[in-house]
Amino acid sequence: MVDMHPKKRVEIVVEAPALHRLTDALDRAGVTGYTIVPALAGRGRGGSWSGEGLAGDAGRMVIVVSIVDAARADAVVSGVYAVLARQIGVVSVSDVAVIRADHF
Amino acid sequence: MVDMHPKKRVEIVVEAPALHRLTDALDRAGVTGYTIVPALAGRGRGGSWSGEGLAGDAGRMVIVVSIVDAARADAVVSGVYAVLARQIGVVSVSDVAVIRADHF
Amino acid sequence: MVDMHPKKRVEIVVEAPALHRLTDALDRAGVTGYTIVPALAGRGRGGSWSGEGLAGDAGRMVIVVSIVDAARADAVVSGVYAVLARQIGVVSVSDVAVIRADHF
Amino acid sequence: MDAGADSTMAGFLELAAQNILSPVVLFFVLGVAAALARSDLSIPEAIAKTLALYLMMSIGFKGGVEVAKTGLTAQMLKTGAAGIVLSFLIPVLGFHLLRLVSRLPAVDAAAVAAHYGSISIVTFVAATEALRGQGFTFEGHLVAVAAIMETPAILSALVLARRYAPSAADAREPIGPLLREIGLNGSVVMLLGSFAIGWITGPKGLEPVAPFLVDLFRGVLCLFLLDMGLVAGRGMRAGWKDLSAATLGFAIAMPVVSALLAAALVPLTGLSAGGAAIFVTLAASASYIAVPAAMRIALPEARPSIYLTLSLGITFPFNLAFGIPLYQALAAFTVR
Amino acid sequence: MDAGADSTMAGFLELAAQNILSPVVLFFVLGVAAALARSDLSIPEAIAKTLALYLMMSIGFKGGVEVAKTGLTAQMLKTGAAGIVLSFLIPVLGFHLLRLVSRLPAVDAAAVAAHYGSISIVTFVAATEALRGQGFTFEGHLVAVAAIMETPAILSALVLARRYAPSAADAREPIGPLLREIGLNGSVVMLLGSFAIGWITGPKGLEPVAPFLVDLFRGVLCLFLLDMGLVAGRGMRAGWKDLSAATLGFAIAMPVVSALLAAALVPLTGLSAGGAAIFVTLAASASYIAVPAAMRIALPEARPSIYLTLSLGITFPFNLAFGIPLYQALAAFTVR
Amino acid sequence: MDAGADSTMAGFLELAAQNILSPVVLFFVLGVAAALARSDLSIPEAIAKTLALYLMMSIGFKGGVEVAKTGLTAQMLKTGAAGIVLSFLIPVLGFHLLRLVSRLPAVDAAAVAAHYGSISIVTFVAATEALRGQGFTFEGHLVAVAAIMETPAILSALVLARRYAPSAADAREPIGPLLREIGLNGSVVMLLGSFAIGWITGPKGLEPVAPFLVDLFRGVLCLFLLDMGLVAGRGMRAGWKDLSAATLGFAIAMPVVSALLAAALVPLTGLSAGGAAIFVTLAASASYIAVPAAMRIALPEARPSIYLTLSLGITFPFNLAFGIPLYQALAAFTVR
Ligand SMILES: Nc1ncnc2c1ncn2[C@@H]1O[C@H](COP(=O)(O)O)[C@@H](O)[C@H]1O
Ligand SMILES: Nc1ncnc2c1ncn2[C@@H]1O[C@H](COP(=O)(O)O)[C@@H](O)[C@H]1O
Ligand SMILES: Nc1ncnc2c1ncn2[C@@H]1O[C@H](COP(=O)(O)O)[C@@H](O)[C@H]1O
Ligand code: NA
Ligand code: NA
Ligand code: NA
Repeated sequence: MVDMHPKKRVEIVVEAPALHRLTDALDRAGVTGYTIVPALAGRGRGGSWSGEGLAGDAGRMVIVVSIVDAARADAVVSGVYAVLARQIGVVSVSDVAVIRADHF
Repeated sequence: MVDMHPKKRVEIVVEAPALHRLTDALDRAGVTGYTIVPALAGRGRGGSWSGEGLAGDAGRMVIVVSIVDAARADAVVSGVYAVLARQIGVVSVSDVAVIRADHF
Repeated sequence: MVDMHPKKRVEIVVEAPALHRLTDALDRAGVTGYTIVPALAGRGRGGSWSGEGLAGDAGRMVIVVSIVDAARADAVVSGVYAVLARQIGVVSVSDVAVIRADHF
Repeated sequence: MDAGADSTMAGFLELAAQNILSPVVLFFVLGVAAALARSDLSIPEAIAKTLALYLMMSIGFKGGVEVAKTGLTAQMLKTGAAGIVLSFLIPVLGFHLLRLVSRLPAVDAAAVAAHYGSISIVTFVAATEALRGQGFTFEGHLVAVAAIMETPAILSALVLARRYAPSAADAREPIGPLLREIGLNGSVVMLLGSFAIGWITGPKGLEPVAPFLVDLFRGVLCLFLLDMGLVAGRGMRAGWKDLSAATLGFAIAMPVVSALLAAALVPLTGLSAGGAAIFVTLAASASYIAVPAAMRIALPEARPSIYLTLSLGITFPFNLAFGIPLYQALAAFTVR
Repeated sequence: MDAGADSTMAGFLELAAQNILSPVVLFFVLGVAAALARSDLSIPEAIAKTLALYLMMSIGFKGGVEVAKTGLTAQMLKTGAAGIVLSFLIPVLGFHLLRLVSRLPAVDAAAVAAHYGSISIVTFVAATEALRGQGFTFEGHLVAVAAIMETPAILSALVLARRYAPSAADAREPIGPLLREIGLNGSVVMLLGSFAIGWITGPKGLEPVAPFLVDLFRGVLCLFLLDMGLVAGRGMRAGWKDLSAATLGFAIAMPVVSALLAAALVPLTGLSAGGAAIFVTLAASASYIAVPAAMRIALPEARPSIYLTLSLGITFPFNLAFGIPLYQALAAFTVR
Repeated sequence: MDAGADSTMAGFLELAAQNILSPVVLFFVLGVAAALARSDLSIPEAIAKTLALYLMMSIGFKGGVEVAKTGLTAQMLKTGAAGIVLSFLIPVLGFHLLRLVSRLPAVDAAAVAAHYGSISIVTFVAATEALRGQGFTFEGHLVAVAAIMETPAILSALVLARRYAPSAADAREPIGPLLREIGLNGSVVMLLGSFAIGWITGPKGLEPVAPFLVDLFRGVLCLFLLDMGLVAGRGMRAGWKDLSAATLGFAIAMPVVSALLAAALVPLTGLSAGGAAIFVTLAASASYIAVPAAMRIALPEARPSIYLTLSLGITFPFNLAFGIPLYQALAAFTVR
């Protein structure tokens, strides 16, 4: 059996033009890594959007997933919140277990 | 510290031609938003598929992620189930915490 | 109300060239299915990467999501670990609930 | 067989050989071979979609320009009517044929039948290329006829399914929005829109865009057929096990039956030899983009592994390699 | 109106008609129509991005080759200076005009104004195509002027926002990195980089790549305008409710005002008739790629549903259909 | 140095200058510069993949058509054999050279060596373009030789790794499936498949697809080299810190050593001056698509930041700018 270690999975849906600001905030908050996933389309309180046909970044969202230490989760969410407060985006946090704890 | 609020994260892998029916069902179930993520390939009981090379929608899956209020989760899953009962797809629900509860 | 059944959601960020080895390991571990999601870019301890402009597989990551029975989760993670021990990648496991338990 | 038939046969064989050794068919073969050998060769989805749109744009525009030259004629309306009749009729025939020879459930049979009533634009295009290679021309409005023939077959199939498989095809799903969805399908809009633009601008409008829409066409077609070969080969590998000898036979017999039916209608349309060959090919072709997607919505119980494998994995290659010269030979008879 | 003006008017109407019935404009219309009818026609994001890059590469390279022929001239510097002045000035004018006629909050007004000060490369390209169709030539360095005019408007708008909407546009966001980000924006780099390469290699370098960069240009432009039509149509459907008659009127009046301003500067630049038409069109065009992305960072409180709908949904189609012939007619006066 | 060598040197310098100022090289430089300046200019992954496939399709097809003209000759087999020998041999040489001059662990050294034994199709293409610009021709079958040279180097490197780094390259990983995977690699299949199709259809088959496969080639190549520049620049920025002066020196010395080795074999192959230049360039080129992916599977402990930076970040630009004219000059000696 492989040993599992509890961590937090932070998932952020963020508008594409603000992506660099967000990853900078993650870097500053000391996360060990993140992965960026494309989004095709969506709907929120601000209406619906679709990336189809867009030649530029405005009007498109991407998703950033970062697995972080529980001890650091608060700081990460605060850092993310500072960026996202003025941007379009959604943040959710869940419990996960990982192998290779030294990785995080 | 940022306040966190418990919500449900509904993740639906659905065949692309049924996507509109699914998002309509989500709309009817009163979700505040959702995000659509592409899938590249996969395998299920019905065999494996890949989106590569496909010019049309048939034979391709997409993923819809929606964060919903716990109180509404049941209704959402029921609404989704009504659509998916006849289509190819997988639904899973997990616990998450979000900032900005007013958003959901 | 739709009946929900507890399962495990295994999420694996893996380097693209090792994808087939990983899905083979999942097949051997007896998972009923998985879905592959593209990743655009990311950062880890090994530095940052981006899929943009890449004509080949090296240097790119993809994400594999598999929902598995709790009873099988250990075996799956072990199987995955055997492949990933030598490759670049991150594995996380979380609790989810699904409809249609017969599916998994 | 008399001497005429003999020379027809010789002519057909030569056509067939020439067709099979064209780059377009060879790239399809390359795709199938690569997929069967499990090569990781693949065309990204975004590219495959765009290649398909490009083909629609090109043939739509060129067809419209042709119509701009000739103006609206009675022939167009007659051909369109004949096309609609075929699109409605072929599924009925196909459904009963399939039920007769195989033990396929009614819902699967209806879905398969829908594919054969509708059309395949790439088969259309391959036929036009084969014709052009021999110096034939064809009526530009056949592009619009192709677009018109996409949808009626779906309606036919739904009626069949509701009658013979009432539990699978219950009336919960209203038919109106479904038809609207299919009619506003991206590729149909691209085809008809480009056709309209070609019609409006005429040859003068085509000139500046010809290097893109005309000159590149055959090369892009090769790439698209490579892609179709890859998808078809992948489908063959996966779908094989769901197929019986009877359904396989159907996938080769049905296009020929449809072709004969279309050939019988050709004299009513007044089409030229080239036009008749295209019209017959349209009838014989089976959809693999629009109808599969429609079936996932309208008849979700029907298995894609059956209809996609038959349409894309058997009928399409058959038409590409043998059907096109055959239909051309057939059409030659009807316009004498 | 005297006879001269009469014939100008007749000429303008003919130009306008010819323009509206060009494939480029018709494909835009097709895109809008498809989006409004909720067709699922769409161009994948990867393709849309690449089409935009291709257009930059092509016009940059061709512009550079032109400059290689003429060498660096004083005219270039003068035109560049005039462009920078306009890009700084137009937002100030636009902002106050918008505040005067509508009740738009200052932050929205500043963001909208930034778009009108900056430029739209596709409008530029459409104008060059219209000109080429009539046998006009234009100065190659206008490509560089277009690139230069992208950014100053953003600076202007930020200054306006900090003054009139201090809470939304606080000084937290340093302006330097933002300008660097915009200046190193992919499309600007592609445009200026290709311009430099064209300048270095000259006509000899263009020759081998001409089938790709020159011959395909108009066809690719059609596809890109179809895409822009789809995006604009989708935006119209969604953004309509946030707009008032006043803002709509602004989206048509403002480009004309900018055009008049630019026309007034033309005599100082020494541009040819064709070049003047392009320069006036640049001033009248509104950004829809670079500035929206910059505004999401610099003025996130400003609503994209307003500035994108005005710029892409109203001003772009207006310029494409009516503006371009109008600006051309206007420019004709200035160079007499 | 005698007069002949002098004029050779002058000729080389002229070639080098001409080469460096070609659009192809300049677009690569633009890409590197944009990446180093942290511009967000980027080519979507789907496009990059398709551009690479297009290049394979084009050179494969054109090579096959050439072979259709000449037929199968003994020269082909001899050149193929020489290529295989080089692909096996160069990694052994490279590995020991690298271990001699640097302190790189054996597993990293083996992985790097594999890249230099294999080949880079874009370097091949750039060399053919440079030759064509000077009116040289080359043997079409070199395309097949290129495909054949991709794989043996990997085998060589694995043997080296199993011998010198047994813990990293244990025998757990069976070598057969790995070689099959590499041999059925999408780009190899596209190259050899298009080669076969070109061979089958001959010049008559090329004609209709020439506007796509031939005329666009150089323009598409520019776009692809821009992309390679962007990726290489990004890699340089990230990989720099893992490199030493010794490994950097290796990345420039090794291609020259390989070129000399290949030049020594040229007389045995009977290649023309153009063909010899291509053959020498192939030997000197280092893989950056197929081998990196294979190494991630076969030798996962080897660091991509080292082999990718050396191959794509140093050797590729060196070959593109200086190597190609150098190898051409070298080849000119061997065929006298
Ligand atoms: N409840 C939600 N679940 C998942 N994604 C959401 C949700 N709400 C918003 N989003 C995503 O975030 C984007 C912006 O949301 P909003 O700011 O509410 O318009 C939406 O278009 C969706 O892509
Ligand atoms: N256990 C699973 N975990 C993740 N994705 C799944 C799972 N089962 C099915 N899927 C996805 O849903 C698609 C259809 O599944 P199925 O209906 O079982 O063939 C598969 O091809 C996968 O993409
Ligand atoms: N903590 C993390 N959260 C999410 N993704 C991660 C994390 N760490 C690494 N990754 C992903 O895995 C890749 C390789 O990680 P590494 O081996 O740490 O360099 C990164 O580039 C990310 O895409
Ligand atoms: Na048919
Ligand atoms: Na402007
Ligand atoms: Na080599």
